[in-house]
Amino acid sequence: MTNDIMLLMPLIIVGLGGIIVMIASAYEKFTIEVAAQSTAAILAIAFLTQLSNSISGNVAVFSETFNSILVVSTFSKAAGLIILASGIFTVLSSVAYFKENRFCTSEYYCLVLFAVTGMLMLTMSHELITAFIALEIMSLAVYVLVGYNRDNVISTEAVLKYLVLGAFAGAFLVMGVAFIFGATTSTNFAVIGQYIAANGFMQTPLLIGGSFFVLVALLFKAAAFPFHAWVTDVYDGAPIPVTGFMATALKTAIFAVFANFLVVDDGMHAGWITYLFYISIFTMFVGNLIAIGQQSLKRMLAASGIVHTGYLLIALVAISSQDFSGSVIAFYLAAYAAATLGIFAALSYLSGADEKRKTFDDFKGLAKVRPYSAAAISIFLLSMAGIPPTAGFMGKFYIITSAISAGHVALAVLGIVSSIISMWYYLRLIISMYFHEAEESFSDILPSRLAPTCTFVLVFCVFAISLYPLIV
Amino acid sequence: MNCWPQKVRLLKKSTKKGALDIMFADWLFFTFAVIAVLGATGLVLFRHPLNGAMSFIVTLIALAGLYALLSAKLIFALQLIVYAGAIMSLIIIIIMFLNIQPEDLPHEETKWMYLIGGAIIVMPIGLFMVKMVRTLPNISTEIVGNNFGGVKEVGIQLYQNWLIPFEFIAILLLVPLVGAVVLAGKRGKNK
Amino acid sequence: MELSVNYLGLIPLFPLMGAVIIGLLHVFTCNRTRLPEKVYGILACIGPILSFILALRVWVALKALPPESRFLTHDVFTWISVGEFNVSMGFLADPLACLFLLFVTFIGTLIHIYSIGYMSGDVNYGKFFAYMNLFLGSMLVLVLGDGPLVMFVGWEGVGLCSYLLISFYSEDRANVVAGNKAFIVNRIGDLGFVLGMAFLFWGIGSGGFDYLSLSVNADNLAPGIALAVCLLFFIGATGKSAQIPLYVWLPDAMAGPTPVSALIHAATMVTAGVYMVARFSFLYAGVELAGSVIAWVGILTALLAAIFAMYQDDIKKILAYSTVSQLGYMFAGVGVAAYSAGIFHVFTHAFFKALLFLGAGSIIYALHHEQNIWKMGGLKAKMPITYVTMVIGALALAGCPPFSGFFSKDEILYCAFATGHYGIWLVGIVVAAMTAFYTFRMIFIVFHGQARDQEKFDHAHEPPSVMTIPLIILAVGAIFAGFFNLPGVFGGNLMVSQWLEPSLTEVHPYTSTFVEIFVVVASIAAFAVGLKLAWSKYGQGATKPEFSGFSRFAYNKFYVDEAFDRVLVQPYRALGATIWKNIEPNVTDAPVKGASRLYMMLGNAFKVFQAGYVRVYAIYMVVGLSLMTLFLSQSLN
Amino acid sequence: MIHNYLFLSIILFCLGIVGVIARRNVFTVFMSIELMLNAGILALIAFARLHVHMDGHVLAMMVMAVAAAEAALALAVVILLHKHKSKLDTNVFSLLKG
Amino acid sequence: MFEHILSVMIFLPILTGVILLMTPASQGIARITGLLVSLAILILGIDLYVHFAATGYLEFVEKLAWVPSLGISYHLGVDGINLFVLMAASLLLPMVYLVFTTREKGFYANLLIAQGAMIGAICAADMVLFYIFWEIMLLPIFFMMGLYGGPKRIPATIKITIYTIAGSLLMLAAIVYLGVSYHAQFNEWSFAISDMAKLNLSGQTAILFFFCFIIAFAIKIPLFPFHTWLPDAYTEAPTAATFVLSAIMAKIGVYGVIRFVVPVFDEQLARFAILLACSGVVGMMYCGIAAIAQKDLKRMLAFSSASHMGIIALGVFCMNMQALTGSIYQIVAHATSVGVLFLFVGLIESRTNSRSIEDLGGIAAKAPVFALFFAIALLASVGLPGTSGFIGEFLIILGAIKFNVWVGVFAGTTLIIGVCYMLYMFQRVFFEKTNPNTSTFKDLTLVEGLTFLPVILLIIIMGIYPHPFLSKITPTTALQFAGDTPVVAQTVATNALFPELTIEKK
Repeated sequence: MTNDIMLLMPLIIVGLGGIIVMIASAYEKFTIEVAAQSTAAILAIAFLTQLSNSISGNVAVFSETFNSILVVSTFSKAAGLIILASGIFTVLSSVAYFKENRFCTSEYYCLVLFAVTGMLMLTMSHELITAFIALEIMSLAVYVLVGYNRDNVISTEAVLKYLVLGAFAGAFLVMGVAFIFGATTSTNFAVIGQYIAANGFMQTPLLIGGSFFVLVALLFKAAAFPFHAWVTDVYDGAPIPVTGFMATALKTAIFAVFANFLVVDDGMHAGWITYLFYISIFTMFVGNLIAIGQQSLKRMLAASGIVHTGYLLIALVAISSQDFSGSVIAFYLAAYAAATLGIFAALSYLSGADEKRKTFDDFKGLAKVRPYSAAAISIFLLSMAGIPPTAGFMGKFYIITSAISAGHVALAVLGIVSSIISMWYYLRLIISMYFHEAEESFSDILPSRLAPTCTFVLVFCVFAISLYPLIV
Repeated sequence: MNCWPQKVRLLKKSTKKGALDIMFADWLFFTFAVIAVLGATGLVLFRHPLNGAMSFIVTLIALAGLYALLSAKLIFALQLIVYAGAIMSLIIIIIMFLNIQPEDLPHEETKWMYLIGGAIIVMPIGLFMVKMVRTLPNISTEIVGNNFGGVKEVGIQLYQNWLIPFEFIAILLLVPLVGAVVLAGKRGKNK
Repeated sequence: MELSVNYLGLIPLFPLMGAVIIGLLHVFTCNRTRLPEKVYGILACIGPILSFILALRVWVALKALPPESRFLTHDVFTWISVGEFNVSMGFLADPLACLFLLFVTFIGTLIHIYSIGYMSGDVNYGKFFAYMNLFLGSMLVLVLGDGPLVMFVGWEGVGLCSYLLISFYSEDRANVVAGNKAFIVNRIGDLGFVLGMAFLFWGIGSGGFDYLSLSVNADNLAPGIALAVCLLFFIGATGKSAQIPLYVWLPDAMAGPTPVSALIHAATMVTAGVYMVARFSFLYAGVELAGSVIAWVGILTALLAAIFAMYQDDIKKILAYSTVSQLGYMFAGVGVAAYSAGIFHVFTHAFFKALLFLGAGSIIYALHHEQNIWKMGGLKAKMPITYVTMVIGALALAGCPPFSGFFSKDEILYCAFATGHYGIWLVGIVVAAMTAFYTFRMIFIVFHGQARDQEKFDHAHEPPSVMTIPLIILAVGAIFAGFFNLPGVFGGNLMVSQWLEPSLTEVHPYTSTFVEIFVVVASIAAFAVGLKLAWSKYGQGATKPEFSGFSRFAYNKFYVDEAFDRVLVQPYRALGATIWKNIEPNVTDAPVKGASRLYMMLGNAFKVFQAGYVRVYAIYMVVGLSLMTLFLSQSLN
Repeated sequence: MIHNYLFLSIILFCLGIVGVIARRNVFTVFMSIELMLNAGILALIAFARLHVHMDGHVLAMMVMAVAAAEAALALAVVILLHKHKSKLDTNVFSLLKG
Repeated sequence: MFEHILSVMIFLPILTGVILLMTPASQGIARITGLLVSLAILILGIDLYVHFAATGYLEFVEKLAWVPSLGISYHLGVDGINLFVLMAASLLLPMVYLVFTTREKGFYANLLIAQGAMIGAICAADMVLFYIFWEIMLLPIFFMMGLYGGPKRIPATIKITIYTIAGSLLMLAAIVYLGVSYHAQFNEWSFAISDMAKLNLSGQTAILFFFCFIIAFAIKIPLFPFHTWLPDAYTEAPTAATFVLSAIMAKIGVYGVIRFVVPVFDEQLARFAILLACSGVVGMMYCGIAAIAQKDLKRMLAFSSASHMGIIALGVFCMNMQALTGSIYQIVAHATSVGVLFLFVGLIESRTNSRSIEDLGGIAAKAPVFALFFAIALLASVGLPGTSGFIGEFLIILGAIKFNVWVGVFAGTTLIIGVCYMLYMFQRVFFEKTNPNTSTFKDLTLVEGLTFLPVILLIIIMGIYPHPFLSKITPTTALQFAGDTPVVAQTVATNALFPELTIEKK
């Protein structure tokens, strides 16, 4: 029992931490630096707790205490680790970012903590309405973070779009939950699974419709086609560290619950496989096409995020509900998170005051002036593109392996084709940084230490993750 | 407090056959349903949000009535108090607070086009859901006894089985609190 | 019974070593203080002389063996061994190789000596001898190599040297172009050779790839493959030995120094084709069709070249065409399966043609690199030794009895007649007359009559003895070489043919004495007619005639070079340019370019969909949803 | 009859969708979303009645809480929007595109 | 000779390169370091060659589990197929450091990384490991081209990078497919190359992935019609990169075909070999003919290289021992000859500031040693007997005829096509009269001369006495055709096109 509580400790630490920071931020003495440090500390403690939990290898269903609403599995722990790490790096790069962009208050950090709380809960929740609540905690916090620069109309526009569409998707989720409840009299994954096992999935239309609406909401949050259109605008409008946070932690949480929901029973997975198949194909290619036309780095990364969603959907298509461990998804998410956070960490100290460096051209010749940063960014881009020996490659490799072993050869090949065409926009930044002469001296970049440290730690992660053997 | 459902229950008790009972419930249902739909249509159609909000309140109240018909006593109350009461008054206050002039409102010349187009697009979704619902057994909705949907019973459910989500709703409510302060509240210069 | 000896490999090695040593000396000293020419001269002659001595030893050794087992072999090392394909770097001396060995080293040595004088004063003296030694070495590999593949090494090696020596005066573009032409045309032939080998290997399989094994296994070849191999080998031969249609390089090859023309482009290298056909007599003997093709190609080449030779201005070109023509005879000979006759003609031809070339070289040397016969005249007074030796050579070439050329040519014509190839014989007789005509046309114009260019005439003089002595030696050879193979009608016993018998698969044709005499008379008559015509036209001195009609056509060599240029060279270049300018960017690369362009276009087009209106994004969602529900409704039942 | 409740829920839900995609007024859009949530709640209650299972009521309560939270944040955003442009038109906010 | 010789050969250069990149070393130090490391590799390479026992199987094996759940391991080894590619990669690089003395630090560092990655790709006995190194080796080339290339370098860089990555990603799919098929057939995971030969692949999917492999390698080789990146890339890349690309990387493409396609996809290869062989032959002729139209020396050599690669690839597709052995042999021969030629062109460019054939002339008179070396390399490249180029080319033609008469006949035309442009180039650059550009042309310095001398000697030795080299290859190639596989039957059948020549013993 104490062990079981230990498993929930990260969630509790972060949740309580959020409340403490929230209260503390009412005090003048609680400056943003202190807030950042304490937030990072809270996240770090939670991370270490989670790590020790992961090492101990315990899992718990909490059937007595929480009516099986929360389930801690290896997958949820891995996802939690990624989320917590993303949180730490986001906080650290925020420090550098807010030296140049002065609109921060200490509430920023408590919102980060709340968002992480929601995400952690999302990874563990095995019940639809809990998932909905966790999703809303996370989403509401992130909405605020996106619009944090409230003097900037762009930022406000981003939050408007995100909020309207997010709530819209949330409404579908509610409807879906209602239908599933109508079909099975429960919203618990385990019960739904048993119901499907007993009655079949395709034989229960209400379940089809309900799970359809639930999937729609999840696909929306994961930015899959045709629910992807908000991504570029929202990522573009959000502050850089928040963008990084959304791209990594949020996606991790969503995919965690997505996978958990899909594998409640074979019938569920089998029922949606065709749709997910086509959605993942469209997601990859639409993402690529959006990315190719972008001039702004953030928008490009947002669009590439859509493409990565496509790859993750491949993994979802290929998972098997019998012995689901989610390792492929977790690995890919970790690899993707390391690279994405790295780029956003680098951007947060490179982009300058008011994010004045946004486009590819703004980074021309960076390698001549700041070779290490440029090298780090290149490594992150290569990881995203899936070039070995980076983590991105291994992630992609595992995804393709799982797709082919599940018999989805066409999907694997199309994924490959998509990553071929995605090469262009990743290389484009490298080419800008390395092969063009500098047009400016990048002299205004503050010698902040935290964000570059983050960047290089993440470079290390990119390689370390790739060498870490996957345990299926 | 919740006299209305009691009345229905009384009605049910008073007749042996229950035909009138059901007819009366149906009649109530259709009344509420029509009101709800009209209110919702008003929400979608009214140009000024204030009108829309008022019309939406009508819908919410009608829905509350329907919840009562479905033996959900607690929800019936909550709908009136929380939804129609708190949330909608907040919305209306904000609408008034912003002091919206007609010229601030968007000029939606193509509104009808979008409405009709929207209706066409939505049609398959609606039909799909209808098709789903039709597969259910169409039971009668007579009032369930045993305090079904009563405060105590729902409360026990809530604290026994739904503790975790319930607790986290606390955090959920904190977030917009902080958010509203951050976004719309006064902000001192950077600390 | 073959005998394994260990000195055969040394024969080509000596000149090759010489080439390396001289070449390195030259390369490292040419831009600094030059070594004296004597050093090069002596170094250059050591190799050929040593090889000649060893060749004599080989001959002696072979003589000592009984005729049916006259083989000496020397396997130096395993060369290529891949699966069933096993070739060793082996050498084989049999009577045929020995004959070639002797005259190649002998004439090679003489020409090296001659070159010491001829090349004196040249900047690239050392380079010249390095190439010459390299050539000789390669030629010896060609001759001695045991198996087609080793032969091919020498075959290509002599081709390379030929190229290097033709473009020896490399500052002049025309020379280099001539060199390129020689190499490329030879390569076309080599393609035939290589393919022939490949076919042979395909057909024979694991049976071994030296001559002995091949001749044993030749019977196993499917007839189709045997024919293909024969014809492909012959294509190789047409390249190296300048037969139709690949003869075009040889006249241009005269751009090289004259000793080169004598050694490579008259005496030795160009006869390699004949040698090859004779070497593979065990194959050709079984494929009559191939023989006929060879014979007819040969005799037609002889005719064509003779026609050209009658109209040339350039002394070396006349000799070059005469070489082509004589090579044609040789092929006619081997084509009618008279291998020994063909080989014998190679042997005698080596003497008299080397002699003629060296004589021409002396003249050119004396006249300061003047090669146009219409600028010469009356030189017999100034250059008596050259005159006498050249006339001897001319008589031999023209087939005047009892000079060497008469016997060898007569043997070929006789064999053609005796085997029933009357057409070949007839053409041969005509060509014989034409040979006599153009040979003496040249002699008369150059040596007789008046001097046409007085200034050059005044400076002309007999060259130094280092050049004249080889002339004399060769002249002696040109006179007497024919007696080695006197046919029965002259009381001989076909000594060379008998010597060659173990190496060749041939049956000497037997006819009545009457036929023999008839053929001899016809040959002599042809010679007489040719000589008479030449004397009547040019004997008393003549001026350069104006050409018109056929003669103009012939003077321009039937425009064959131009035709080749139009039909092959220009289209090839145009094709190259087209590929580079048009096909590559517009066809091959088009899918790639098109794909990337389409990709960019789509990318830009897609920006439109990101309209920026939140409502539009919601519409996307709903449209997507409603489409999906449409599909889902289908599955709901 | 229970179907009728569900049909009503569906109608309201669809009306909500139409409201979101057809209207540009921010308030209307948000309220349309609320309408959709209400349709969901109605469905939940109806299913609870169908199965005579009170979890539906709990779920409905929670959805209400979420709706309230969302509404609060939405109103904050609306105020922010109004501060920037004094307009309630969603189409005004289309600086980010492409 | 020690246990981890291959690992050292892989990671010594890579780590040195990375360290050089990370530290602010001067270009002089970088060059010396690079030179020393490459010499160390050279010594190790020779040591390895000497101790190579030609058993036919993998030697110097290192195996370490990496991802046990998928059977991926860090698995290295050398056999007769990759020995010579390995030699090319380990022996030729010191030349670059000696010839190009004044380049930036990154230039040398990238070269080191490229070398390590190439050796890794060559030695890898695990498919995933192979793929990783295969991709890594492109990166230094990408940076070298983009940073130090010619004026039009960026489009060329993008083209080669995306083109090759496209190919290799397809290969990744195919590799995964093999691993998965292995799992399906033997119920255990493995990505070891040697295990794949046991697979029994058939059906449409196998054909699809067969072509994935083929396209990946075809792009790298490059095989017609996937060669279009090559002229630009070879021309715009700095000469050292061109050297690496043409001399070694292209060979790794061929090596890949031999390693992956021949043993694994035997059925599919037998079916499509004729198509691929035609592609090789057409490419050889097409590029060879296009070369004649080039004015830029480097571009001409680029086409020449592509042309020869067509022949080498053909040798692989002929599916018999002669052709395969010839291909492997020709890999080294071509690496030495064309590699050296590219370096020579680099020298010419640095001395005359021009690569245009029009601007040059008469160099032979000014620089006889240089001309001699150039000529030897050139002759090797046109396949003159006595040079290394002949042996391989001849064996390939030999095998090609066995495979299919017409393919063999057209393959033979390489003898002609090669000399046409090469002689033309030699004429215009080395012969004829000197001009102001070349009148002060300096001959090779002592260092340069000594740098090239071993390679030139190697060209000649390999031409005259190839047996010791061939005998290292043949045990492995013999194993490839050991069983009476359906492949052999099929290849003979292609010759049925030529009925009158079909072998029938009398």
